[in-house]
Amino acid sequence: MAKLVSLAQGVADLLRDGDVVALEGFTHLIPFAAGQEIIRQRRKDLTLVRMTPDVIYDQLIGAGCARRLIFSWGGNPGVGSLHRFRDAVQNSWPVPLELEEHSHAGMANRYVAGASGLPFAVLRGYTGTDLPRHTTNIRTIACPFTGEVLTAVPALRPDVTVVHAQRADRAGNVQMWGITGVQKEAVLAARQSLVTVEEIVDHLEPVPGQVVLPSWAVTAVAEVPGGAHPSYAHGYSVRDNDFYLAWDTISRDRDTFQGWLEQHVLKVETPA
Amino acid sequence: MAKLVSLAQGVADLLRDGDVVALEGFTHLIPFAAGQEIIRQRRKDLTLVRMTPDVIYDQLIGAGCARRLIFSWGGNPGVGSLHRFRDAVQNSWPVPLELEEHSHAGMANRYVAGASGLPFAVLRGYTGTDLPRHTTNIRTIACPFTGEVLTAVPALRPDVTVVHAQRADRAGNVQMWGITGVQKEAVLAARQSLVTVEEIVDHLEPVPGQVVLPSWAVTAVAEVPGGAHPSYAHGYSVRDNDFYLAWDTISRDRDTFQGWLEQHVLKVETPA
Amino acid sequence: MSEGWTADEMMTVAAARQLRDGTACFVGIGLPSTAANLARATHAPNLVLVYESGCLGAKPDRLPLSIGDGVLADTADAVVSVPEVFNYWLQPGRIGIGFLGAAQLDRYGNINTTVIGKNYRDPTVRLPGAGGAPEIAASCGEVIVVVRQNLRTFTDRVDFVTSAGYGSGPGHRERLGLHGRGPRVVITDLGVLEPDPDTCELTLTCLHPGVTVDRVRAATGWELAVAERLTRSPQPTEQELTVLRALESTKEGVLH
Amino acid sequence: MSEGWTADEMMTVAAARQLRDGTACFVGIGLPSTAANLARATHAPNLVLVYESGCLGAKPDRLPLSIGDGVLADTADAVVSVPEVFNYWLQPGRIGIGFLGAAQLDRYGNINTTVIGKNYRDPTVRLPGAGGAPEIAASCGEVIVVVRQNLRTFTDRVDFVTSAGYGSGPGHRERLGLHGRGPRVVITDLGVLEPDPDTCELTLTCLHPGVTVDRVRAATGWELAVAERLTRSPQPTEQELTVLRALESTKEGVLH
Repeated sequence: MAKLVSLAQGVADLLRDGDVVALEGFTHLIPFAAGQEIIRQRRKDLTLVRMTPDVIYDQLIGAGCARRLIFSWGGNPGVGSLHRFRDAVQNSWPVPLELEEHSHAGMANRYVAGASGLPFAVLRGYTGTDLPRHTTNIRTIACPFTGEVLTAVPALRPDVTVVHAQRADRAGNVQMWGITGVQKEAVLAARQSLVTVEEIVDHLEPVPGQVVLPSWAVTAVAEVPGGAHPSYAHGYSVRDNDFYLAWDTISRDRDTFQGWLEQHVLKVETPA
Repeated sequence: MAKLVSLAQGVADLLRDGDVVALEGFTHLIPFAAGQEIIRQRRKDLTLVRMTPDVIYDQLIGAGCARRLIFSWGGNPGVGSLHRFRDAVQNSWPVPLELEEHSHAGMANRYVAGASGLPFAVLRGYTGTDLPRHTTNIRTIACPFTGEVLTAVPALRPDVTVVHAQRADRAGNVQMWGITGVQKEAVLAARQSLVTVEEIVDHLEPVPGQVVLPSWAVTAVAEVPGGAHPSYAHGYSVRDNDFYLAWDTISRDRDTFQGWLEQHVLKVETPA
Repeated sequence: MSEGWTADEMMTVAAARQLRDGTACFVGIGLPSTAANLARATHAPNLVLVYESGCLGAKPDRLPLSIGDGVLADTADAVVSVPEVFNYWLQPGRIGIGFLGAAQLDRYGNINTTVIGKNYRDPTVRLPGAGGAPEIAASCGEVIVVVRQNLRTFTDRVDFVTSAGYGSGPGHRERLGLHGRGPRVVITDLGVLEPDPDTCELTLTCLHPGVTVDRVRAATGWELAVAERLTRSPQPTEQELTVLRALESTKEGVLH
Repeated sequence: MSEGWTADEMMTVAAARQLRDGTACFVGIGLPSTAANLARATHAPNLVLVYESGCLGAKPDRLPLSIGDGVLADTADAVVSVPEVFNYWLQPGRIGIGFLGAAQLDRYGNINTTVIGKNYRDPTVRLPGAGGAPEIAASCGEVIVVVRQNLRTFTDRVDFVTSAGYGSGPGHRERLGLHGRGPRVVITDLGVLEPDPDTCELTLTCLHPGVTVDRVRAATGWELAVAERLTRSPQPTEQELTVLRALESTKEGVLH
């Protein structure tokens, strides 16, 4: 059964330096507060996994938490580039960042394989692209019935997956809705999971489009209202598009970024 | 976009003798009315596909529509055996019935592969059982990353899948909820699909737990209130458990069955 | 204490007692469902019932006739698709206990629910088949078998292996790469059998009240191994019987 | 007629005109999203917009900044998981048209959105990467590319193939076993290019109003093939411009 914890405690309990960590949320429900708590706790050498390492990973990468990134699209959606990500790849600043690069379909299926307890997934993917040249984690496999050759990718099994959701009940059952992306698969693929939620309620009123993660499939739940900002929680908040635009300026320059990090992340006190 | 049709027209348009046909619905939302329309239209030599060929396929088999059955569990749930199925297998009555037998996990994954446009699916399944001895459609496959040996099953791609749902709108978008089983996969795996619904409405009000099949993924929709009886449609009816029990008596004897078929299926007039 | 009880009641009570609170339990319909719901209503209120229809954490207040009854969806923590229940929940080993019945069972806990008779294509009796059982037997943390004990069922060699127990003996599951530990216990209307830690052979370890070893031997189609220290099941308590009978009375559409 | 319009507006209008009503269209954010919504608001009211965030049949009344904005989920016929949108909807070829942008494009319609520079491990410019594009390019019935035309973008050889066009020429897609037919048309701010039926090479087939062939040649990093019968795009209509500008004005969080 999931334990109810504070955000600081949840991150401290679950994450170790060097861990493989997935923070998921496809544009919607991105666990920004948890990402910033990881920065505050100065975790390092993390292998960060995420389909869209957008602003949340730009922050973690710029703060020097990551050694490696497994991903499929690294940009600021609708705005442009991720400057901290670029600076790490192009200039190894603040530390070198090793990349393992996939397509969305490949990453999604790697989580599916992880959630399914299978060592690999099969898809029609990557064909005719240069992606397979740069990793051994994209291979071919023949159909044992037709002989047709398809693509195989290995399961993702993060040490910890972190996601944000709208609600949990006191038993730790988690409820999310709206665009739910790959969160269920990312949680089920992981050894341990931390879910931050907008609120903890007595009873989870059913909602159309909901995904429910039963308490016994989750390790820890922390109540963090607004924990997805500048992303959003459908029914609770709207996407702060202005922040995404502002991020382009904040992140473009190392000093501006570090000033922002100091003021908006490192100095922030969180309840233990 | 799906066409709105009568049940008789839908079956007449879509089904041909010799087709591979899946009527799905896992205890809930079983398309009984469509099955009986298939009997009335005297379709024959069908390959019937279904995880749980329960009373609905007992009727089709007893009526002589099937040449072959691909399945994973053939019983009357909570009651006992399927007597028409048994009679066909043990005594070739009214015609011989060829079996291809799987487990639920295997069948579900065969539909998933079909819905995914893949020639096969991988699972941990059938291991240590005698099932693989009796079909070439259960094989092994090695993980290209770990070498681990797993099981492969080929995709199911029915010529026609028939399911029952609660509602559709006038554009042919289909909405179902409650236990939705493998219906989405069975519809998406098929070349063509027919969905019978409790009612056609102007607007599909969202419902918790809903599965929506967009109109452009469905071939035809027919309004058939009560079309799942003696199964049920969550929110519209309850399971007629008494009929399932009564079926044990009706189906045990060939003559009683034929009397029932004559009176309750063949003589029934359906609106064209 | 109660006035009396049937052998089936004793079997159901003994099965329910095997379920530890908080465990996730993959439940088939019939005896397993009754036992699991009895456990939930008595010593294991947080037992998580998983039905192959996709209902996770169902909390039915009456006994469903089928695994797809509406009460299961209405009371579940989550209702997922059938592919998902097998792929995301059963296959990775998230379910602690799998509850299985059997038409035939051999000394290594291998189960047949497919055909009676040596010829699969021309069987003496055609049974329903596998359903979810092969993967439940493979992937649940452990398996509990609930089955009435008699010579027809407890057979030296099953006609068809629908679900693997310990195969041909020690090491077999490991060689097959099965992740679950296999049958931990077989509960019958006569007593309880458990696999011998060395030989994997089902061994009588417990007798229900009033049952003798000879009677169990006479109901077993192979030379039955009997534990040195044979225990006796506590009688059903009044509470167990009251709850069980209340549950049975709610069962829908029972054959009268 | 309108007073005037920008090259980007012409490009968007030309892209919108390519979309047949009733088609399912896999839409990325930015120009493709604008064009698809313009088409839906003008000649193609039943265009089905599919976003990789899992929104099937989204009908946004304003332009989203990201592919995961709430308005897409609120107006969709169905919201499915990300694995599902790729596995059940894109991969089997259910989506008629895929809309792609490009940082680099070569004469065979191969697309690069990964790195600029010859060394992948030490790139001159690190771009966002693949996202959904490789499988959109592989599995959609056909692909429409929308991209501004200049020497940086229209390059003789892309530094990295992120999404396959016609590979190295005729027969390449077939040898790879790709199910989709590949890029049917490339819409730029200068005109329209289409693959030659024999050589698969992108050929200028249409000029936007006021653009000369020489200007297009000068913006193309290879010796541009030009169709014998070169057409000219009709100017944006007043309705197209009115609707497009109204849409643009609803765009959230635009850089001002």
